[in-house]
Amino acid sequence: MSKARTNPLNSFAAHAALIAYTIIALFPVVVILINSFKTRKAIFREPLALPSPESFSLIGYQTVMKQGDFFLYFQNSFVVTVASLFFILLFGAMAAFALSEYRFPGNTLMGLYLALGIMIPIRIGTVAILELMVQTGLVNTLMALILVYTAQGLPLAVFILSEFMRQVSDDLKNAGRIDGMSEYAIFFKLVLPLVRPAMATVAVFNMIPIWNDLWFPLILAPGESTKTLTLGSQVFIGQFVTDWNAVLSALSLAILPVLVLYVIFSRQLIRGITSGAVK
Amino acid sequence: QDVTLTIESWRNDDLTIWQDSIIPAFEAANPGIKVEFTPSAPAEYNAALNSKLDAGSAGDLITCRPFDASLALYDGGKLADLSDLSAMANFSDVAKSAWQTDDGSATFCVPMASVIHGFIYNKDAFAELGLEVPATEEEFFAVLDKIREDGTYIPMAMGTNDQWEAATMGYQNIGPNYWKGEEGRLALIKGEQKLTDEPWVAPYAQLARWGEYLGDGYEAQTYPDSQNLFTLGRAAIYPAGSWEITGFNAQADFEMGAFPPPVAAAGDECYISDHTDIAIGLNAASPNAEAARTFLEWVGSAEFASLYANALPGFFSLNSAAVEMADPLAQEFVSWRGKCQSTIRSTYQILSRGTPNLENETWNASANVIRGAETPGDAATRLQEGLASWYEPQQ
Amino acid sequence: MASKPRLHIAVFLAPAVLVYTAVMIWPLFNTLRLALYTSGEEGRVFAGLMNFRTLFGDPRWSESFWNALGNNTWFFVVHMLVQNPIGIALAAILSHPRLRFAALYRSAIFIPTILSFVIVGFAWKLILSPIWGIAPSMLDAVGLKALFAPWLGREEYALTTLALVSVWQFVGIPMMLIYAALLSIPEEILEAGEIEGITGMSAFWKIKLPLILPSIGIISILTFVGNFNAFDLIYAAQGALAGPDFSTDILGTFLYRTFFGFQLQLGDPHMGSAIATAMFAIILTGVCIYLFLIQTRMRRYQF
Amino acid sequence: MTALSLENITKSFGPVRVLKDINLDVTEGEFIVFVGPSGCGKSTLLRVIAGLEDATTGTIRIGGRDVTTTPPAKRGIAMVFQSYALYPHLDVQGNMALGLRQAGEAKPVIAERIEMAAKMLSLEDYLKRRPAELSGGQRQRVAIGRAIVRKPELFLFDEPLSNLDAALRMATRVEIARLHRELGASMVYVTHDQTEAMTLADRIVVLRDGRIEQVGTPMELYNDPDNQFVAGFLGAPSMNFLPAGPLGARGATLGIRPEHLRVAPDGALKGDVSHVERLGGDTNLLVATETGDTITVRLFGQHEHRVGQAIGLDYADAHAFAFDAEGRRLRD
Amino acid sequence: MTALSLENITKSFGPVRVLKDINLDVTEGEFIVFVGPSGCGKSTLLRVIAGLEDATTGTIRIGGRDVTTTPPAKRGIAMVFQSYALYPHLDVQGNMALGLRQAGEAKPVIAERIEMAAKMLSLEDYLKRRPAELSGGQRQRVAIGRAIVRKPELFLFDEPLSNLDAALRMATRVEIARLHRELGASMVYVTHDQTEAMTLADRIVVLRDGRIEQVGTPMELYNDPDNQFVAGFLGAPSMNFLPAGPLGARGATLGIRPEHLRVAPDGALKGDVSHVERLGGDTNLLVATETGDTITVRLFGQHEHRVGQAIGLDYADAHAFAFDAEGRRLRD
Ligand SMILES: Nc1ncnc2c1ncn2[C@@H]1O[C@H](COP(=O)(O)OP(=O)(O)OP(=O)(O)O)[C@@H](O)[C@H]1O
Ligand SMILES: Nc1ncnc2c1ncn2[C@@H]1O[C@H](COP(=O)(O)OP(=O)(O)OP(=O)(O)O)[C@@H](O)[C@H]1O
Ligand SMILES: [Mg+2]
Ligand SMILES: [Mg+2]
Repeated sequence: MSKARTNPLNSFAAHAALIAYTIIALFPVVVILINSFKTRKAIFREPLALPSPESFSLIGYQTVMKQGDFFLYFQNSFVVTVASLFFILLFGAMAAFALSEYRFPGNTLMGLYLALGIMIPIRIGTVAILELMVQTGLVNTLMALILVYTAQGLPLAVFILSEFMRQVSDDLKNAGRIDGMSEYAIFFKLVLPLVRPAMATVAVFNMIPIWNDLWFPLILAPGESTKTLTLGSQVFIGQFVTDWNAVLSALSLAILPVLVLYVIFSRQLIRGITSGAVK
Repeated sequence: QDVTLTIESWRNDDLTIWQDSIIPAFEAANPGIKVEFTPSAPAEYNAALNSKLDAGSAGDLITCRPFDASLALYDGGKLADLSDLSAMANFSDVAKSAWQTDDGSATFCVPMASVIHGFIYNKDAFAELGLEVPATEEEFFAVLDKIREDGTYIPMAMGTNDQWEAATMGYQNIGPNYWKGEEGRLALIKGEQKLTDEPWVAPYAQLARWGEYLGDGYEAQTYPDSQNLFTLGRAAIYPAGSWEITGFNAQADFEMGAFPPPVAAAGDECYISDHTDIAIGLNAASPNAEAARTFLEWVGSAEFASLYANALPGFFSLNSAAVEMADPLAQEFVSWRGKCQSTIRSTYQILSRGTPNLENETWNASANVIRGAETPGDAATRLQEGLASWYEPQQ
Repeated sequence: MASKPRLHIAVFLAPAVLVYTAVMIWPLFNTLRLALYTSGEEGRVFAGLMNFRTLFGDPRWSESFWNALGNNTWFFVVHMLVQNPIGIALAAILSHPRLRFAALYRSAIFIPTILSFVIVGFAWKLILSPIWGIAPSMLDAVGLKALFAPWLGREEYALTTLALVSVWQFVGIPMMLIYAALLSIPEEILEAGEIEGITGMSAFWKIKLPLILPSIGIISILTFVGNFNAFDLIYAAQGALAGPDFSTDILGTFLYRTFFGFQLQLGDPHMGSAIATAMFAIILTGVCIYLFLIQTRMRRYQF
Repeated sequence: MTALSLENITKSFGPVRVLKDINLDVTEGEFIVFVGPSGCGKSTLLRVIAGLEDATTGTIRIGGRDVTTTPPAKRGIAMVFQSYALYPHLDVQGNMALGLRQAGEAKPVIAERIEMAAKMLSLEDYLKRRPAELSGGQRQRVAIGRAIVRKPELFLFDEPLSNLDAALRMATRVEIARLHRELGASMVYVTHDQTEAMTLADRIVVLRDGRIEQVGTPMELYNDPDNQFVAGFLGAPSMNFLPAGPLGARGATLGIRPEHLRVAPDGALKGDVSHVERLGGDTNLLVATETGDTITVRLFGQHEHRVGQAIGLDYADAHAFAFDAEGRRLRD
Repeated sequence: MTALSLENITKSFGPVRVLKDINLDVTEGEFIVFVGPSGCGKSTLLRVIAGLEDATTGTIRIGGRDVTTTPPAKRGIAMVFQSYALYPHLDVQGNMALGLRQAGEAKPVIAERIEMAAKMLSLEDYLKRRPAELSGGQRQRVAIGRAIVRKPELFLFDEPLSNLDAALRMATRVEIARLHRELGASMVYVTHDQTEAMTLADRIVVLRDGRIEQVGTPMELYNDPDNQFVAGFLGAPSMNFLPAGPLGARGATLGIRPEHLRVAPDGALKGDVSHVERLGGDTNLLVATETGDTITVRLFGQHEHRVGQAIGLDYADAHAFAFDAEGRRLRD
């Protein structure tokens, strides 16, 4: 069947370009992965070679499993990431709803105020944050991290979510009001379910920096029982001696959960940004 | 009611040693006191530690960087005065100097170890190429030339990407021979010598010649790259600090030797950088001060000295008590203490207190000089101007 | 809405505002305030704009500052010239309605974005290293070995190289956003163009691109804010001194070094805050220019 | 008893007055339709009645009770929106149940009411589907069902049929009329489709620019409009307006409905057929008169007229309306 | 000459056959309307003609040329979309010019064509406005203008009026009829509004489920439908279908149009008035017969019938249609 519209040459070129870029995107990741299964010597002798019977080694993974309680770190990272996302989404959505749904004096100002946070690196507020956590006794608890990440993620979340919420039909909210729903019920039972895709977008954008952050775990929760995975992997980067096998293994392992989270969110994400909010 | 002491440290590398040998030894001797060693990544250590001290969440025991970093903590009331610790008697004044107030009236950290600079070489490679260990500049470059001509090995493994290699393993390694160790260093502090004086420019002139002996693309070579190059047997000489010994022993499958920095002419007095590098102090806000002092007394003991120096060959005890070391390479390094004069790195005491920071500038200048981006003279002039801009004795 | 107590507005705003104010704005404000003080003999003394005078007046500080700002600007320019066009191009290809495996490509291209800086730094240093030979041997394979240089170690290339690595890592974000914007262009408009003979590249230039301009605007401002706050990649690859010879020093590394100190350099929260304030002013200016000059002139189309 | 009474309602958005002094009484069981051109304030008035907007001044009574400041849910009303406004994440049953659950009704009561509504609207087979899985007509029925289950005193409809296609529109129109008969509740219905207005209303309220132009039964408005606006607004094709002078008629403008014109070779009006619309059951002629006006003539059944053909038209004076220069009706 | 000819066109989406063996010839200058229920394949057929979809099998000729594999732009067609599909970023002029520029027309030619189209559609004052600044009717005219300037051999319209409100719909309908007369080009027009179909078409194509049910002039289809589907689809209110048996008529089903029923106390059909729709110009009676059917009766003008009133209905045999059990028309 001949095609009046599709040009096979174009489609070939499109795939060629995409495959080329996919290779560029994945090549360094593959380098990391294959090398995490090799001996140190093999890594540096031939970094591109696949693990062979001689060079294959799980030493890195063994070191990782031996050193520290890796499953606990895993769990901590997971708890912190998921809890922070939860609060970012909940609080962010609530604020976004207030800003987009109601006209009240100071609405615009409040919007601007909530956006200031993306313009200054939060890191410089470290000492004051740490003092706050010390005073409230939250140092070395996961709660401290969750609070910081929540605060850090809110500006972007409010920005994106309020764009989306403006698109939720007024009729729908009014129908709810006539049905006797309170403003809270309207938010939780109508609006939240409808902006789920937008929430996925926010979740993906926030999840990565939280999962990968090293600084705040180091400052706020360096204790053994509250260490995150990223902080835990730092053990292998010494002052003079770095255990590359272990670092590569730990970091390869650390990719997995984010990848899983990403895959979970990404279906929603595409639907979400497709509905045009971040235009 | 066990007390648990927490140690802040940048020594990720030592985690297993502390966990497997040092802490059990202490805990066995001191029931009721538990110790936790919680190192963080070295690059973030200072920033993280300062933040935690400011906010009051730091551990009981603080591993001390030498000189100003720790002095500032003591001045800020973060470190307790340990002058009255009886173990302090086990250390010489030189050993303690890195952790004392400028007037020497108070000592706030118990010295643990120093590191010595020199060159580690691949004995097999030397044997293969029929090379002798060089003692003078001339011999040194002759050896490098030979290795380069042969082409099997990269003459010297060092890169300038991380900058500090160039300064620490380059400038501070070979420099004392030119500025005559403590004599030059103290003269600089007093303002009697300038960085533009010959003894201070000469090491840069040496470094300027190194570039051609480093591996292809050394500009982008990082510190771990250099280590790997050498331990994989691809390079013949490695400008080193004694701290490499442990790692190299584990990784290299050839025999290694070491030689001290070459002197200008045969028979010249030799100087080595024997740098007081690591100590341990007490967080002034620690609620467990008593237990912590017990621990610090133990760190000052001969038992600890021997335990530590043998667990970490290359970190030489500063304790007056002689320590027997098993490692031949470590023995080689420490043997230079007998033949040469010891000094510490020139930029550490006092001179890096202002802006611009002399140590950082030295990193930058050393890397620039090796890369040929700056002439030794220009680099020295720039450093001198920077120093003079805030350091009165130099104005 | 019938008039009744509007308590719910406060309730909706409260958690976000409280957490954000307590954990973010208050600490930041407290820190920026330090810019007006210096540490004297007896602790902290008020110094007015002294720190700023030092930062901009003392050549030692101002040179570093302008160097960092210049590098940062170049870093941003590379992202604008490379990251966003590539992102747009990939999105344009991906948004082709009958493309197979689109989801697969999309995820693959997004993967670098979820990696930590430690991995990215390590992987690229390994690949670009002249010693381990990945980049040289790959260039050799296509006969371009002569083009190879130790890019990360040369002043003239290092910043651009790192900017490109950062582009590699983050290209997924503009791609995703533009992809979404392209999908929201109604099929019928494109078909109308097709009937008029506007297909392929000309459809992109004449129809799609004008319609996604607002998204490109948002991406530009997000890139701007992100780049002028950037820090981690440079730090992971070149350390806090941002070598060689400060050629990769950007505002983020300059700030970090000054604020927290580095090696023998002690942290100086006062000067650090002054730098942070300057950065904040730069970013705020950029955002305001965007909001008031560009965004108001850019039309958003309702389809 | 009055089901709804509006007293001196005005509504402003900022400086713009959108509703101007609206007074209206709706008796119980009555079907009231608001018509008017786009932007005249129909929806706004409906939303004021619902309590979704506050009236700027005036009093609203529903069933005799002053509800001016009562929240929407407590006004005893139900509303059907133009966009249906179904809860997309709930199935049909859930959509209907939500309001009742919110009001704390007992489960059996809810189930019973839903069953009744579903039966009345033939939705029994779709109770488990979500809105996205329904056709337009079905969605509309769900929206009505959601209103019915609340057993309100007053139904409010905002252009409920405007998203439906022609066939469905007619069917649903009949449905709503039937519902009104069966439920006996009062209904206020907004539309700009005059067929809907004519067929559904007990009384029509014609709005223009925030004011009530005329209120009356459909036939009152059709046969006895107060002014040119009302006359032209109702009836399709709409009334022909001709300058009165040349025809020797009273006032400034003469209005004749298309169906009141007869083809008569010696009629008072002469012209050429410019277009013929054959609808099967009707035939519309567009006639260009000698005076340059276009007149629409509506003929029942099928007729053979050709474009360009010269034609004469006649009308009975009883069916002609006279308007003055301001458009006010001149009655005898 | 044939402007368009479709030969054995079929189209499948995956396993679903959406178009089944379509054959059709359109003569030059003809106005063809596709009608049919939602989902019957009207749009798909139009898109196949335009080249926006490939036909699965079959041949398409436009102006005698086989264009089956020609890309849309080269087929000599122009298309007007239901959603208008204007380029939102270009002003009216730009919208009309884009295609011509792409085709490399000279500037003066472009300017001249736009001027002509703008004049024809009274768009002169809006040339510098963007689509967002235009009303629905104006947008629709721009979409048509964009098609006109291309001077195509064949115009394709996909429900161009369905987004307009009733009044505008009628005005634009007349406009399109005028355009067709003035341009003399062939047009293929998709709609599901039968008033449009009846008034615009030279010939109507009734589609059902991917097949052509009947092709003919509006009056042919109205007066002489081939089957029950076509009979019921055209005409509003639609034809009454009654079981033939009780009435002693031929075939299985008897079809009578509402306007062909007369009120006659001794008529053949008896029943009660169940609903009266008074439209002013017409009156529709819904009559529930004794046999349980509902019959719609359309009366011209206003009539006094009350709900519940017993009524007799009569019809002329000449106006009754007979259908067999499969719905096929039984002709004499
Ligand atoms: N929230 C608002 N703010 C400002 N003006 C408004 C608001 N809502 C409506 N208006 C204005 O009030 C007027 C009446 O609007 P309304 O929606 O009641 O018209 P309508 O008669 O329902 O028209 P349509 O038939 O188009 O639905 C319009 O001019 C509209 O622009
Ligand atoms: N791209 C497609 N993939 C699969 N099925 C399709 C596609 N496009 C249309 N269809 C199906 O083909 C059938 C005919 O669709 P088409 O759009 O031609 O109907 P239509 O007659 O235009 O209906 P409407 O009056 O609702 O516009 C429908 O059942 C539809 O679901
Ligand atoms: Mg309205
Ligand atoms: Mg269609």
